[in-house]
Amino acid sequence: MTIVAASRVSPRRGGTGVRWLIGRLGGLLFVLWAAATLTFFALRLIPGDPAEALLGGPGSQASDEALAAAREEYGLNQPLWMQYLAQMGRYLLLDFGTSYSLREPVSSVIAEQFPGTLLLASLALALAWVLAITVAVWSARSGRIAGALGSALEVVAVALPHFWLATSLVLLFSTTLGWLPPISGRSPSGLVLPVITLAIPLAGFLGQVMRESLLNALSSPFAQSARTRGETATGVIWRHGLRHAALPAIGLSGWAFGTLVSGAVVVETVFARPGLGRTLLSAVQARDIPLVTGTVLVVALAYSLVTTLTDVLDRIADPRLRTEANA
Amino acid sequence: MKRPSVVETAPVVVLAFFVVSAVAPNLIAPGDPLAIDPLASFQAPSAGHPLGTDESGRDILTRIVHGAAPSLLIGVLATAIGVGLGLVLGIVGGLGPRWLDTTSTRFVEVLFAFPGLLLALLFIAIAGPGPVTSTIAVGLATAPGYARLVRSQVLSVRRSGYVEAALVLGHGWWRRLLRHILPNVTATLFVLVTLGVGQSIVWASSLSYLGLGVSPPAAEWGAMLNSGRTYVASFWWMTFFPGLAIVLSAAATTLLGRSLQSRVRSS
Amino acid sequence: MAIRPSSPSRTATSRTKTSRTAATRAGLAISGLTLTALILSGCAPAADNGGSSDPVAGGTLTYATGDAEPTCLDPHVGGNYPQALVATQYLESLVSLDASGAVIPWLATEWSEAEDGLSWDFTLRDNVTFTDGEPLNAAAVQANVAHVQDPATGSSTGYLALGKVTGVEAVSDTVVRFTLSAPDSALLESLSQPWVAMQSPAALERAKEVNCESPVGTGPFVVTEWDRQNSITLERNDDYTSPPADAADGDGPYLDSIVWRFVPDSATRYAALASGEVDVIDNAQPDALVAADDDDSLEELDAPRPGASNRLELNSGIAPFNDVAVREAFIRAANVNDGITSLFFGTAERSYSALSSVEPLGVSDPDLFDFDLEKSNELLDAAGWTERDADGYRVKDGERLTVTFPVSTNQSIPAEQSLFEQIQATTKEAGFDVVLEPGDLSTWYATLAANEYNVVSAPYTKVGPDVLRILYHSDGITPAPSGYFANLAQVNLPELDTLLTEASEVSDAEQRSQLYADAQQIVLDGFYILPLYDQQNHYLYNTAVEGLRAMPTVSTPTLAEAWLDR
Amino acid sequence: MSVEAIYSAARVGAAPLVRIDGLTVRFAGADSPAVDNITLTIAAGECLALVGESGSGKSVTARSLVGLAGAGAQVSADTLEVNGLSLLGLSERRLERMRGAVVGSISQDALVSLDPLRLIGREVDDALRLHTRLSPTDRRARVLQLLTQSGIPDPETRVGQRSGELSGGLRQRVLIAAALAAGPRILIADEPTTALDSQVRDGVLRLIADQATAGTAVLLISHDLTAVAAIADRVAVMKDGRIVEEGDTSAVLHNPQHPYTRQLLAASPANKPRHQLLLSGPTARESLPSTRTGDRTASAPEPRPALALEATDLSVAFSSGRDRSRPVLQNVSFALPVGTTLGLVGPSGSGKTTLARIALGLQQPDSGELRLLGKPWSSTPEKLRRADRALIGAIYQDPLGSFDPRSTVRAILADAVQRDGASPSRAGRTTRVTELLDSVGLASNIAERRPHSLSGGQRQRVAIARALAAEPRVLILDEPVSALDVTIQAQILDLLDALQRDRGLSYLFISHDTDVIAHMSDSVLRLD
Repeated sequence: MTIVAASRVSPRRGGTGVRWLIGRLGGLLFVLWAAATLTFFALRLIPGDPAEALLGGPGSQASDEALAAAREEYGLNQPLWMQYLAQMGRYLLLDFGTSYSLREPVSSVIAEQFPGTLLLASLALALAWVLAITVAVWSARSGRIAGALGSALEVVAVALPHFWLATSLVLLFSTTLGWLPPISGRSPSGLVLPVITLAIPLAGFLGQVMRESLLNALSSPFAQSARTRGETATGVIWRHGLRHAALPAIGLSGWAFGTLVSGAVVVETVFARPGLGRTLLSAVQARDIPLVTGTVLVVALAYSLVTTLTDVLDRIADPRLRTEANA
Repeated sequence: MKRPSVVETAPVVVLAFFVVSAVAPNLIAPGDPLAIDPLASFQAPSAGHPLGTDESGRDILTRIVHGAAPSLLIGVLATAIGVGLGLVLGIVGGLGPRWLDTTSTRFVEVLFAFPGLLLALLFIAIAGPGPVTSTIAVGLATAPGYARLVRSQVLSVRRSGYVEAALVLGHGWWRRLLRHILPNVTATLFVLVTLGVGQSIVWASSLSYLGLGVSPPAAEWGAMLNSGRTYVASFWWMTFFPGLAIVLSAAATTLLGRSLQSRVRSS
Repeated sequence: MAIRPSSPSRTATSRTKTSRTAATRAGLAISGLTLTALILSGCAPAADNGGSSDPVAGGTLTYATGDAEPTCLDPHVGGNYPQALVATQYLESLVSLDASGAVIPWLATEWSEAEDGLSWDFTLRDNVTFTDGEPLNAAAVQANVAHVQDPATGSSTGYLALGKVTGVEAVSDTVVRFTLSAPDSALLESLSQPWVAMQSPAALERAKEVNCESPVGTGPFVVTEWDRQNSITLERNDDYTSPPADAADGDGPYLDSIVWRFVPDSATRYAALASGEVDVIDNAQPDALVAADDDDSLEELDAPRPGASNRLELNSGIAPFNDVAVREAFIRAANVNDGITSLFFGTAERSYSALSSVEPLGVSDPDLFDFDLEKSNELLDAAGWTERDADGYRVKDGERLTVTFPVSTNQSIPAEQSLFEQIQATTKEAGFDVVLEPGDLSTWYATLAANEYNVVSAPYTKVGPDVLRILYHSDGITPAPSGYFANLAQVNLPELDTLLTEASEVSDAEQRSQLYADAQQIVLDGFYILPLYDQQNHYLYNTAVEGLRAMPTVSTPTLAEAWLDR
Repeated sequence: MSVEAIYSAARVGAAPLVRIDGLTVRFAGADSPAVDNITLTIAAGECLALVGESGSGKSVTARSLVGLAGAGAQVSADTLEVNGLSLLGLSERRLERMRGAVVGSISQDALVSLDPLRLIGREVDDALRLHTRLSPTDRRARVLQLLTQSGIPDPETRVGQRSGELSGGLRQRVLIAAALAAGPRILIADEPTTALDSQVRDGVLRLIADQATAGTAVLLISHDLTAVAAIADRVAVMKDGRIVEEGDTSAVLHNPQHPYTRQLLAASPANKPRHQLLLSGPTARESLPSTRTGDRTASAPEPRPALALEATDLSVAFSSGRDRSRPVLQNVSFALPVGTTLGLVGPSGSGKTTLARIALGLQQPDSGELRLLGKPWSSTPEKLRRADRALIGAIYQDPLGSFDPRSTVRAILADAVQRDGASPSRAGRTTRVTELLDSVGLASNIAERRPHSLSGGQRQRVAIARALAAEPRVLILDEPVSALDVTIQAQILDLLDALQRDRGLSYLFISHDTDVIAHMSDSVLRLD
């Protein structure tokens, strides 16, 4: 029997965190640029005079002077590529034009309305996490029937339309019980119902993901192995299960943030709460194109930043993403 | 095959009800969903009107039953649009040459930058509101998700042992595509679609609720909610039951999708 | 002729003779998102709750409005009803109207018209200062008129109200003279409107955006903060000295502040009122009014917007409604009464007139609007619409009897939209295919401008029967520079034109009344319109709110005398 | 009972530390008990090996000893004692106090039994935290000490790492350290060496043997009799939940009484010369192909090239996956003469699979060349290569994954038979499928079943049948028996050997198991 030996050199692996991050940010910039480009060309698809569209469509009865001003402002009489470059330039400066329905620069409308929505979305995300963890842990602890119940709850929660949930909550907590104000405004107590409305469907979604990975983690050999070392069932959930359950949920939180902002469209309207969602809805209804595109692009920007952030968090929370790429 | 559990049968029963409603509404509620009776308006649920009547005295049960077709159809059509686009992008990405994959993946990423209903709202702002645009809008909004899933599915099937085995056996590209890749992608896609229809129904009804989709007096659940919302404090049944129909159908399709998924997985 | 406020003008005389309500020309107003001009309400203010307790100063009142959020708080700019609603709290006009419709002093104490009617002198109230310390004087009035008439301001309603004003000069510090291009007996009513209210000339000097955010007036409250999409905060003007002549005695304003919230969702608005979160709501919906009836802690203030009634206009300019028989058939086939009864819960009364029920010259003819399906069918058969297609719609020459009905969701409240749906359902029996096209204002305007409608509800209102001239004179078919045209029924009858022009110029009351009656009869007999009910304007408020009343001018609520009993 | 009390009970000494009498474990819904009335004792300092194939109940027995028999398990016994403490009716709380403190466990899957998200130090510290009152500083020192004792180099660094950064052998050593942390008197090692390379395996076994020497009672569970022979004092052989034979290791190994024990011993490829059938007797006959029919062997032999595969300086810089930094193969050369087997061994990640993929034409080497039967192969474009693909076939470790999940066995084989261009008639295909099944010792009635309803051995036979369908001359066998129990493994190895002799096939045989390689190969290529 002959033995042939072959050798293999194994230098240090390259791809460091910094390089990854630079790549990720590069991707982010690309996506933003492409989103803006897409929006630019989508707007050119609107039939009719783009100047008129910018001023609210054919029903706006825009005066000739206003149309001329809009053409001037957006360079609509210039060649397309010039318009495109000029538009991109303005976007770079966060200049999205002027909302004709609010008669305010779009950027200042957004600056005014975004913080409220951000607060709403963040609180809803936090609450959704708490609810999802609670249900996941509870149903993991309490056996099959609880598991089925938890699962059913999650499915129903996901299927709850925001508007229906919102009006039902108002009916229950404001009209019938009188505990919470039906309109939100900027008061802390007014935040309760909108936050709950946004959090419940999301909690259902996160809960599904968390419970599945929690159960996977709990039935995995390492959990079994911890049990043989004397770890209690609860201890296994807290020390092992939850981390694993949290991982996919962290990854999904960026996405969740996006759905929360679009959920805010409904919730802010129902609860008369100022915010970007409500701005967006009225802008869509009024076909206030500068305001719609500005809002959508800013949300896209924020959303992309948040997903990048969750990717970073994911890498921090899950060492496998950093080290096991080559296993 | 194990005996179906309650969790598996309940959604089938619910969906069967809605599908019958959609296909043959007159079997369940033989009335005209648009027939008005102004003097019998705002009636609470009773024997005559099990789910009450709305502001024009229309029977809500009849409307929900007759509303199943448009409501579900919008969800299904939107999903079909989303899946169709997703299939094209996903298959192009999963099977095409590398540059095409990169391009389509990037494109999907860009669409992904508009989360949730944002893409739909942008589309409606451009194309104007209405049932057709809202259906397309929801389809567009769901497409990137499907594209991503289809692509990963195509890739995993393409890299699977059996496709490789076919290659090793000397089978050509088309044969591998038609015999192995597409059928297996379709099988799992069916599950994805079932899971997605529920979300599309909710989204489409949200758009109707916001007045951007189907408009009253059409018997569509979101539109019914839209016209009932004014009266929510006084006449809860006008919003409660259409909402319940949305929740039930969405939850049922999701549950069905999940049990299909677990069956596919376990076999 | 110098006229003291106590001695009514000729027009005013005829008015007092004919009715408790004022009926005179007034400016053109854009109400909500509607063109409206208003006269005072026929209803007494509902604030007199026994009046046993004395007003208490202090507290914050929260007002929730369902009207759109203004884009500018200076009602000179644009000029719509939402602006008027809030501006009533911080701006004041030269004159006002009392409950009987008579012109009474406000910032001007007296006025006189020149013999030729081409100039008016106003004497201003002494010692009135704007809340920025600027004095109210002739120069200030000059500056205000100049501001309204400056194209850069973008005034629409105020601009039209001052249409005949060619110049303003300061006779003295307290006397200001308006010169006119032609006599204008509606000038006083025009000046009573919030859209030409007086603002600090120094404030007007500021950039438009700034003045839009914090207009400065002489009113009982001061705008201190505008949190967009949420609320406007108003604080008491401690130096307030200038209530209108009909104000209750007392040393108001009593409220420390007002929070003016924007709550567009009607159900939420009512829920907020019922839960005590807000104190006053406007645009109360019928079901809320009924619910409030059973709620001891809520009161209603009904101040119907005067002028024309809410009615459907049948476009006689294009087929199928260019045929009077088809118009009649449509009107006969529409069962409106049952819908109004059920949808409005008795809060609105059926109208059979082109004019609001508070208009003394309104002509009602219920017989013309009887629901009569049989007659409708006969008419259509006779008109050649004899066949029916598979869906039960009538067909003529392969053409379905389709009626396009654009509905502005901004202008029609849900109950009204439901009523339209019921009209759609009932006229279907006769074979009409009514296509409801709900849309936002922009789409709605576009459909009208393109003449692609057969039926439309456009609650255009103008004080007095002169509204008929705007609505049914053939001049109104030609679009105004803005693109809008008021004669949406496209009535084009020379004899009607003659009647309406004559009526607007004649000064004899009897004759005028007869002319308007004849004109209305022509419109009604021609089945151009289907009247529904008066323009609804209901407020609900917590019983803790005392002293709330609607201004007799444009029916906006004023909180100048309001106080909180809690 | 407190931990101290348990310890003092242990010190009484003489009695066996583990006493099992009449242990029966049933699972809800199962027809027969998983463990059926077994009796065992293990004394201090003794190592008992519990041997059997999968499903024999050995793992359930082990888990019963720590009260973790599993969900739905009904455990009954006359005696079930560890360290003098009866587990019967013990509360969950007291069981938790016992686990890790009295009984330490090393679980089966070394690679996945450490939480990938937790630091190694914490995993080892668990038992200390739960069962001792040491201060954090003391615990840290103890963890380092334990890691050192378990033969882990540079423990200071390791405590701050996670399992992903450790090799399989190190992971198993960490698990041993974690199991021993609280100083248990009893150690259960359940298949501690599965998935480990052979060199690593020996080290781990030695470490476990050391524990017995130090006075711990060790229960070692394995499917491979010979593998445990080196360290076990006694051996108990389990089959279908019962102990069929028990005795001193040398007695059982050299003088097996029970036929099953004999079969197990025979099935092990260790130290079996090349071409020796592992199994004999009626079972073996049945599972081997019947004598070949047909005319293919009779056809005139073509002038055959001497080398089935010939690799010259194959190099692959990067794997096709995500990692772009590590060369996978560097200047690998080998030759596989026709009709022989080249064994390919090496630790995981050493490029065995990449080499197999190059041989199958699924991947291109960055440099160097691989020739198939004397003709260029790796450098040929796919279009031209397709014609010759029939010459080379493959069998994988996971046959299930290589079958289209929608297909029946018949469809799988028919698909393989039906070659592009020339597809035989329907009847011809049916005959050929039966023929193929027969050639791998499968009955034709299996054709209508789906692969997932087959046993592991049957699946592998179907995979072999499919590979044979194209009449290949070379087969790439990538861990073909790794997932199989010893007996089944022996059957497959025998089958492969028979096929090779019968058809003159050339094998590139990849395995991590040196015994299998030694038994099957004519020459061995070792990748590092």
